[in-house]
Amino acid sequence: MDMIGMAIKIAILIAYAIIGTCVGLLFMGIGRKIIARVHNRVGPPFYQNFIDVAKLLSKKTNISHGWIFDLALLFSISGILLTLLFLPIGGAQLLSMDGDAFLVLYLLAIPALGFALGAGASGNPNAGVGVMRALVMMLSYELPFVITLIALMIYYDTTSLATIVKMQSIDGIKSWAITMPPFMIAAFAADMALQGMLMEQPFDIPVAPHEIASGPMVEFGGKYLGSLMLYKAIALVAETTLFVDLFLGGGVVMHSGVMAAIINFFVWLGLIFLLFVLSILIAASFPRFRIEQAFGFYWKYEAIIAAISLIWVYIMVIK
Amino acid sequence: MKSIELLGKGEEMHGRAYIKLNVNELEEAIKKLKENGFNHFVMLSCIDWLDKGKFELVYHMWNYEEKEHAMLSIDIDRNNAVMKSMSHIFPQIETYEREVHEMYGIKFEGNTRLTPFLLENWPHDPPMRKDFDSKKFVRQMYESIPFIEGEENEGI
Amino acid sequence: MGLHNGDKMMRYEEWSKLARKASKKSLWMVHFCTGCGAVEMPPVMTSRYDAERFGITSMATPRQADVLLITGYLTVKTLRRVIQVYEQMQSPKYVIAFGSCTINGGMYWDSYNTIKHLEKYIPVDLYIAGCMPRPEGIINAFIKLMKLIDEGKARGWEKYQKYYDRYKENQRRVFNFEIKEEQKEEKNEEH
Amino acid sequence: MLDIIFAELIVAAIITFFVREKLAAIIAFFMSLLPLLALLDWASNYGFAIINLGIESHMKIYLAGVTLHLAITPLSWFFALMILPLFPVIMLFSYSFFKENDGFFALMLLSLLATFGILLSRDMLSLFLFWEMMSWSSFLLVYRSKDRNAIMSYLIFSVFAAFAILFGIIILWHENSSLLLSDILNISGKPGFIAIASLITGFAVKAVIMPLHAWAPFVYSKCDESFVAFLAGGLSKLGYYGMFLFLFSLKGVDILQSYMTNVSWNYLLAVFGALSAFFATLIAILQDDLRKLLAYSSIGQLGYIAIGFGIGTPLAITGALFQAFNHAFFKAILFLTAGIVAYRTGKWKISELGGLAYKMPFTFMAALFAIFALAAIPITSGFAAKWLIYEAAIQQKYVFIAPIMLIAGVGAFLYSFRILYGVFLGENRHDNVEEAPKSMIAALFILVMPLMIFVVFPGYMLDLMKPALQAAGMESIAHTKFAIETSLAKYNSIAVLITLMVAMIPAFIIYKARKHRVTSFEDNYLAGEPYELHKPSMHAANNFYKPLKKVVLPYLEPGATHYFEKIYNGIKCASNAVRRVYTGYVQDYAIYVVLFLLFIVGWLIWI
Repeated sequence: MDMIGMAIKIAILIAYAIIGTCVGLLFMGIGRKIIARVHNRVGPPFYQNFIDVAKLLSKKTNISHGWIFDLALLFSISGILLTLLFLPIGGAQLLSMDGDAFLVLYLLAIPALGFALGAGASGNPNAGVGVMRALVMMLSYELPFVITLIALMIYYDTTSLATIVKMQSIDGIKSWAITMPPFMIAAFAADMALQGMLMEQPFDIPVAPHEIASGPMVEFGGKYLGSLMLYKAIALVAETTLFVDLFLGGGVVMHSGVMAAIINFFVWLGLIFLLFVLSILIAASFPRFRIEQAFGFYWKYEAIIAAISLIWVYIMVIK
Repeated sequence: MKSIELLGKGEEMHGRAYIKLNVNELEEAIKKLKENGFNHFVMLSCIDWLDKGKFELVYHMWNYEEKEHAMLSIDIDRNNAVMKSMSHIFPQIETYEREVHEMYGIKFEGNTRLTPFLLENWPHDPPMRKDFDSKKFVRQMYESIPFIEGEENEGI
Repeated sequence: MGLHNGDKMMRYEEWSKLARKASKKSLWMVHFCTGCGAVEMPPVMTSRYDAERFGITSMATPRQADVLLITGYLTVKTLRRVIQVYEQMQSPKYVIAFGSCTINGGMYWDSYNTIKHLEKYIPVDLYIAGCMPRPEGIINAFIKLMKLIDEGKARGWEKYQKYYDRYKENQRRVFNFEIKEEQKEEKNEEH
Repeated sequence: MLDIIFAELIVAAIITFFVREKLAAIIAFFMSLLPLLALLDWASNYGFAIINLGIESHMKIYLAGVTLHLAITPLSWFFALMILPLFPVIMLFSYSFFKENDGFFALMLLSLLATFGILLSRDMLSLFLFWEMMSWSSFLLVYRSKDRNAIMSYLIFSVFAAFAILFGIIILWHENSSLLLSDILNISGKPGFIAIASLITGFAVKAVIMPLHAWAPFVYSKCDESFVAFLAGGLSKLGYYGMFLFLFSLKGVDILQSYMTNVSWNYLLAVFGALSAFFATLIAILQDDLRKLLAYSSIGQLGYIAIGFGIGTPLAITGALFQAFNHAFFKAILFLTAGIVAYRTGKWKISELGGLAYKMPFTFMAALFAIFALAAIPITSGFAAKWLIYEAAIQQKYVFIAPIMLIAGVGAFLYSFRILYGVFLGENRHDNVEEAPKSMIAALFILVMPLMIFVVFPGYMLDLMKPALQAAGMESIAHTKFAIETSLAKYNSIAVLITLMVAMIPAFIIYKARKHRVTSFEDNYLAGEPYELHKPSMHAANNFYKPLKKVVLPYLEPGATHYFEKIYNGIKCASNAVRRVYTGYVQDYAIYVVLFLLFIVGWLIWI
């Protein structure tokens, strides 16, 4: 019996990994389409990114710079899948009982660090500069993000994402964190941080293609670039899901039953799609920040906004 | 024209000052013009007078206040094409001298950077000299390189 | 550089049809902007002609790209960089040469430093004639290239591997501006 | 048995002073294993029966009319377990590190003796004696660096720490007229407060908490790396041992709190720890000297232990002890790696290094593992430690400290990558560099072992510290072999690791599905420029975090070191002024005598 339960669980995990990948690629394609419409273009078909990945993975020559370079491929996909599975997705707990938000934050660093290792191993100066920018950007957006995270944690008195989702779904949409005024402010700050996390337009200087030749991935091609595209697709799903879990109750609107699970799943899908579209629309209409400007933006304005929400929540909790 | 007044010779040519100088007067002339508002060195050009056996070097300078273009022209012997470098007056002259050296084979004494500039590995005569037959060179050089024909059903 | 020593020849037929379909629908190009052709690229990519609807995007580095687009005349010095870029691309890779300068030298046919026939040095899959070709021509060329890929005819990269020594010999000669002795005499007599 | 260990350490120290360096290293290696043997034997006291030699667990030394009480306690056993293994490893490392024997091994053995003594001492006098012995033996080791800044700063701060500790001890003795540690519980009120506060200040110097850290960057960056590995890994933990001993085992917290109730002394310590973690991390990011970077990173990582002690709940203390254990090992690895790099290339500036990973793969792997632990990546034991501290901060609702701590954790990624990229990846600039000697590699991998064991079994680490916590009257937190559970959440190491393994499968399939070709470093995209033509410098390591530097540096400029320099300059000026009095002329001295007499006469008349 235990074996069967285990097998079912593994099957569910695999299913979610595949769903995450497909959804990510699909969203990226739709994102390209949306940007094209904003530019008054026709744009590529929505399934374009599947074709791109298939092409990259079927390239005949793949050029590596040694075994450390290969770590980028191995760690980026495995690390991001790991992160995805530790998040509650649309009410499905997956592995989220075995870890918490801090674990997810640090798990997100595994693929990033693997990627950075590979980029560094190529020896291209553009890659070094790109990774430096990505890391400084990470330092920038993590500050408002962790402040909002802590606000949520002390309010719900837990660090477990599963518990946060559970407590937000007690009363359906009415108990989502974003319905409370302090968390509205926090959600704004966190959404801006999400923009940096997704490396979308105002904050895409780490991969600036015309300036540092797409930065860290300058030497990546073929299966290496394909794996990085997959990583980006899954990361998109994982990061938006993290936001949904924190502020939008993980997309849970109904309890118990197969029907509820299906509805929750689609609500989750809709919510991460909305978040992604929001970020794409911001991306399509803003030019790029320099790294100092982005740092200043996050550490001055965003951090203050996040801190206001944290203090508000702290006062609420103390009372 | 100010430059003609300053140097005491030369003529106006299409709204520019054309001043013919001896080789040994040039350095003084450039310095004098530089002190008197001609602070932009535009370029150094070279003309190959094959029949006269001379290279004409023209130093173009520009005065922003007067909006005046001065051309200081000197002649040097074609068979002994050596000239003193002027790069100590305007540093950018160094680059123009490199180009002229490469294209005409004129040696500039005092310029330490007369390395290949636009052409890599050029083994022949300087290409801009009038006695360099460009068409013949193209025939000998480029057209002699064979096409690479693939077998049937290969390539396009 | 010996870049292609490790690559064994592989028949194109062994490729699955799916891979070919995928690579035809997602042509990423690195445009080597020499000469005047570069100015034709922005209209191709932006709202007016929108090449992205065919899956054509421009990439920043040759490692990521499939198509090398050479937009205009090449001097010997630039050719060296073009070959470096071409060798850094990962096969299957295609070359589209752009404008009459790449075909026969164009208006620089008698220049001492402009190469006349690009295909003597790297395999060219497709030429676009014109001086300069219009954006429609470029998009047309891409569609033609897609067709060639689909039919398995765009195999310049295989040709480059197969006749690597001969290409290298040509490249070496042009880099060193080497005129063979017998050539010199022969041509002189002709005169 | 115990006295034999002490005796053999002294004898070994004397012998190693006179023999050749290789022999000295071998002797020192085997001699330093003996205290470890004693530790393993004592393990049976705490429920881990490994070997049984019957080494007595307490001893008294009669020395010039005083009795020194030595005994093992659960706390000292745990701290010994993290500090003492460093010694044989360092000896092993130093086997081929030194070209001649200039007293390193003898002094290290003396340090070992002193460390062992500090951990065992059960009365104030022996604690102070061994502390001084450790200070002086380590001072002589610092003295070998021949760097004035390092020697002076270490001397001044050590003397300051010793005075602070002595002051505390004297007050306790005066109040209590007993030197036994267990009698401290009797005192309270103002004297108790002053005594505990000054003791903690003294230990904080060795524990490099931020305002008292100024000596560390100088010393860490100028001494032999094999010694610094002990200094950063081991010696700093002795400071935290002292803090734990007085604050928690001997209930110093209550003494502090009972005197001044309106100030939360715990919170103050946590704030200092958080500031250490934050500012040291930011400074570390901007360093170019590898050893200085590691020094500041050390201060930052030790800050987490201070935060843990400051929060003071069993959860936080568990995390702090876990972090202390990890830090001892990974920082030792990193300093030893810096030693290897310097040994092979003779350089410390990161901007001059680069590309060593393919030349010395084993060193790189060890360093990579240490860096993963430092950055708390969840595939090393570093994560569990920091996670526990984070949990504790959230549990206690420390809203000021928690974000600072988390952002310092992110900052650790930045300097980790600086080390990885600047030293090991990127352009290779050293053609004739070989892999490090086998003894050094062995030393590194011995140190990697615990980091790998405790990532799979974080529960075992909690078992190890359980006796120490229980002795301090704290409950051990709920855990199994693999999982740790707090009131807020649960961390299951095996779930992470197994899922990572499984998630590796698709990555591996993609990796294996298509062949790849390994190309040389020269074949790199440089906007089409062939590398051989100009051979440009490809290492983007100079002034690496320039954008960050531009933003952050104005806020970091007036650092603590600046104020210490001001104090130092002030004292120098004052001393100069005093020195002017001694002009060296007889007339001046005569005038002083006359003035003094006039003053006396005037005073008498005035009366």
